[in-house]
Amino acid sequence: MAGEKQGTLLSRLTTVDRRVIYLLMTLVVAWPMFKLVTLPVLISKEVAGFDREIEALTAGDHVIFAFDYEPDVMAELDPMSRAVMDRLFEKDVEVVALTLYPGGAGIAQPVLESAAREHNKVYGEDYVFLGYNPDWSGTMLRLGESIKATYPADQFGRDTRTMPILADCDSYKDVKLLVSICGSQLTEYWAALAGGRYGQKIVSGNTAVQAVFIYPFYQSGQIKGFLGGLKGAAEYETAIERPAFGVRGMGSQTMGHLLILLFVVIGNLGYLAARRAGTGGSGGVTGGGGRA
Amino acid sequence: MLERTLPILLATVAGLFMAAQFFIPHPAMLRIYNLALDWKQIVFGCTLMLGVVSLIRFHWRKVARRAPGAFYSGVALVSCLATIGTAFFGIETGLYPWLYDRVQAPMQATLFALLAYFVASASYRAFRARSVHATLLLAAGAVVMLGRVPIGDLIGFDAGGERWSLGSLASWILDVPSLAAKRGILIGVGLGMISTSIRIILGIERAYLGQSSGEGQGRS
Amino acid sequence: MQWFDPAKTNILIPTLVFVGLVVGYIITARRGINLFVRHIPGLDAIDEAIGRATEMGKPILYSPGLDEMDQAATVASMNILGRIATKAAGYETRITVPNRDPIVLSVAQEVVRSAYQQAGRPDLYRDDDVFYVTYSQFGYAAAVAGYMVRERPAANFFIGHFYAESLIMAETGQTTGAIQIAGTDSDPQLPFFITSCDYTLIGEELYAASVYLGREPMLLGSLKAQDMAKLLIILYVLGGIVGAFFGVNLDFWSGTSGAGAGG
Amino acid sequence: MSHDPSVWVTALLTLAIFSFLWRENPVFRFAEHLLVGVSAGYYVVQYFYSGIVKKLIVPVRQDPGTNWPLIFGGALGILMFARLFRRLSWAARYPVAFYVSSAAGYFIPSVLEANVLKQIGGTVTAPGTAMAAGTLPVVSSALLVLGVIAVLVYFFFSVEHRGPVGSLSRVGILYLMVGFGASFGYTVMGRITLLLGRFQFLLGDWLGLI
Repeated sequence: MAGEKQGTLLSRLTTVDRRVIYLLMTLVVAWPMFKLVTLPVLISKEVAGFDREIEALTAGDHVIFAFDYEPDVMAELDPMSRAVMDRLFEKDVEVVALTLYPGGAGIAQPVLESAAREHNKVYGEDYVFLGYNPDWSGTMLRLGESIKATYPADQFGRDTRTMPILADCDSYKDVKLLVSICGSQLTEYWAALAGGRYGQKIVSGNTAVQAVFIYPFYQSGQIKGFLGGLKGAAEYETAIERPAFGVRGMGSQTMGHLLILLFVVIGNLGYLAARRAGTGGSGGVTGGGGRA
Repeated sequence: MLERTLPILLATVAGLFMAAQFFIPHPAMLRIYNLALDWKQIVFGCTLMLGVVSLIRFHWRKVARRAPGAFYSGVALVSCLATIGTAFFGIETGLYPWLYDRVQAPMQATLFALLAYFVASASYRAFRARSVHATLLLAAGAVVMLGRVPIGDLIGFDAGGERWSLGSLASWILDVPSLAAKRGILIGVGLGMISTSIRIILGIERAYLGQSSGEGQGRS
Repeated sequence: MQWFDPAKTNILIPTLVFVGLVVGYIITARRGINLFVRHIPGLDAIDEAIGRATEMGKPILYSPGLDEMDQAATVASMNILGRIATKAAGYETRITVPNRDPIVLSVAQEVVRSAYQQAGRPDLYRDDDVFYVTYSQFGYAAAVAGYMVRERPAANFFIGHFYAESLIMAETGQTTGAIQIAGTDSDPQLPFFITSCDYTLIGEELYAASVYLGREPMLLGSLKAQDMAKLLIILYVLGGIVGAFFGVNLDFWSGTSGAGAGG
Repeated sequence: MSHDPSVWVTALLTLAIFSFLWRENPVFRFAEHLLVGVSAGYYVVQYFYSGIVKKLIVPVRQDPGTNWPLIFGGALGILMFARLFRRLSWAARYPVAFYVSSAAGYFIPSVLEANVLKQIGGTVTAPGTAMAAGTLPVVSSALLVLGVIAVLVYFFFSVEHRGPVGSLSRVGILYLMVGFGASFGYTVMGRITLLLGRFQFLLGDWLGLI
């Protein structure tokens, strides 16, 4: 009897309506946003590597800052862009910003303008926004030969040949570091085309989905450091002692993860109970290999 | 001749030149290489525009033929032409950037925020430890999920001067087994991409020359 | 030395080796010489799923993914669709194929029609079983999920390149109790398919299954060349480690070309 | 509660997209098609402005003497539009052949270096560098090398997976599953952050509750 009741209880649990799950998800993720609970954030070695490369820059060095993402992953990558841009301007590094996505222009402008206002930087001297250029692989290679030929004009049509910031900087040879904040595989191609072919040193900030593929590039030294997902942003914000959206988001992030794990556990308990009670659910297909 | 063999010949010449140029730092080759890259960016700009033009034509046909969903195609058509119109008043300030900041960006971000809900309901109703493999996957996923948030570092103990926690276990998973698996996949993908490139240059791979409808792709 | 950059020798030689492998194996395959490709367990799972759908007298759903015809995963998907449609026609089981791309739609219709002819049942083929849904990523997933709940197919196949919305289809299929087989090279979607489907062809396995079925010389030759390259890589890695013990430094050969090493 | 009409426009459109959670409905479909239209319009302007104006018109006008050859690139680009007319669509094969094959050309050496050679280099040197760091790193580096080899064997199709090759392949699939587990964990993390971002807007900028 007990097995029977336990079976029905759990099987009833797994047939709960989708919208109840959505409501639970909303409440659990939103709740921590109301009460600021900041948890200590330990810094991993890949973020320390990223921080080391940024701190090694000195005033007057040139950096290429690539906004390689679109609004769909803005929530994950904007915190990184803002933190790194702040730090670069604070160190009086000259920022050559660009994007390889058509939607990247609308993302880069607010980040650049708010950081420039805060550190009163002059457009054309301290920073420039070259904007979008079609054909990302061709752009990565062309920048190795001449930045001004790749971008005859900046995002707003101003002639790049007369810009002071680009007077002494026209290819990867003159660029100390390339920062790719990216939501796709473009970081890997920066490492292949700019890093491998032209020897450009690269660090990157990646969405969590993409970060898993950056570990091999970090271990082999092709990428000198990277930030992975919102946790990476939180770690970097902690490293430069400027907690912002990354650190504040950790509470909700934690609750969200716990809820998902709870769902997986309950879902599987229901599944096991149903299987033991012989209702079987969808029949499994036996055998090894990629069998799941 | 003009329709079939000449494009393939152009492909072979362009491909062989670019592959050879990597190894030959001759200034004459470099000038052609730079020009080819500039041409390529202009051509790619046109290809991307073609994608949008065929999208507009696709919706125009649905409206013209009163096909089902014609109203929604009309919405897409009108908003597309209106956005293009606003660009004539400047793309740095005004309505054009406003449409991006206030309409496109938030909706695109929300469309993908939906995925958090789909993952939640799938975690509850679909992700089953149906085999040893799926169980291993879910276990590793759980450790990484807990390890990559601050509480992951709290759950653990200190021994031999080191911190042994869910956080350090998650980092180890990402640094060793996951890295080895993704490296194996990277090598396989790399070899596959190179052999496809070789077939394109030799003119025996022609699928790309066929019709591509230019509908564009989704986000992974 | 303007005609060759010596620092890149360590890339030139592996490039020439691999080009030689690819060209060599494609020529061999074109001459019809039988090149061995191992058995792909995934194909047995596909046959079992078709058998199960036939027992239950329910239709089969086959989604060829969201990419266009020039993508490798979509080409592989068409090969596998051909085999599934031939088997389904033999068992007189209905197969429905929702599409997101108009070009893939026309190819899929052609593949299914010739599969029915091959099985000797041209009369069973219905053009509107292979239909166009929408170009919208989420619209497609929602429409396919709706079809699953209404028609309750006994077997769902997700074979091709998928994006973030594949979760909606795999979850709905799982809740309707259908047996599900997935095959994709899109890495972000593989974890979700593995945990919500009964069998998953992972990345290159999908291409190998297509080559195993289609035996198309160009793809068969490439697959064999890539296999040989993997063998060389494994031997090189083992040799490199053993060599490192005895102080043999292989750094020059492992791609740290002059330009790339510093940076 | 914000009084800025722009914030209200964004908030309503955000809720229209979230309505998909209840079920697929006309409001969602309207918002989705509005998004498709606005983004198509926004993108085509960026493509034209950066592909034609900045890469063709500006450089030719800046320095016609040296940049005139770019005009041939423009001509090749115009050929792409031949694809809109069924009879002429063969002409579009020239620009497509040019940009696909030239990319294939420069990808071969660079992808070989970055995806294959450097990855092998990192694997071969791992045990050496781990030697100095103590026992756990040495064990880890051995597991790393074993993993790379086992995964390559799993994707090896020229030999039946029986005997030693079979067992190595079964080790490979275990590594792959841990790798997919890590992807699963990180993907969930990413999705939740995206939701967090929308709540930040709705609860903060719009309703002013946080």
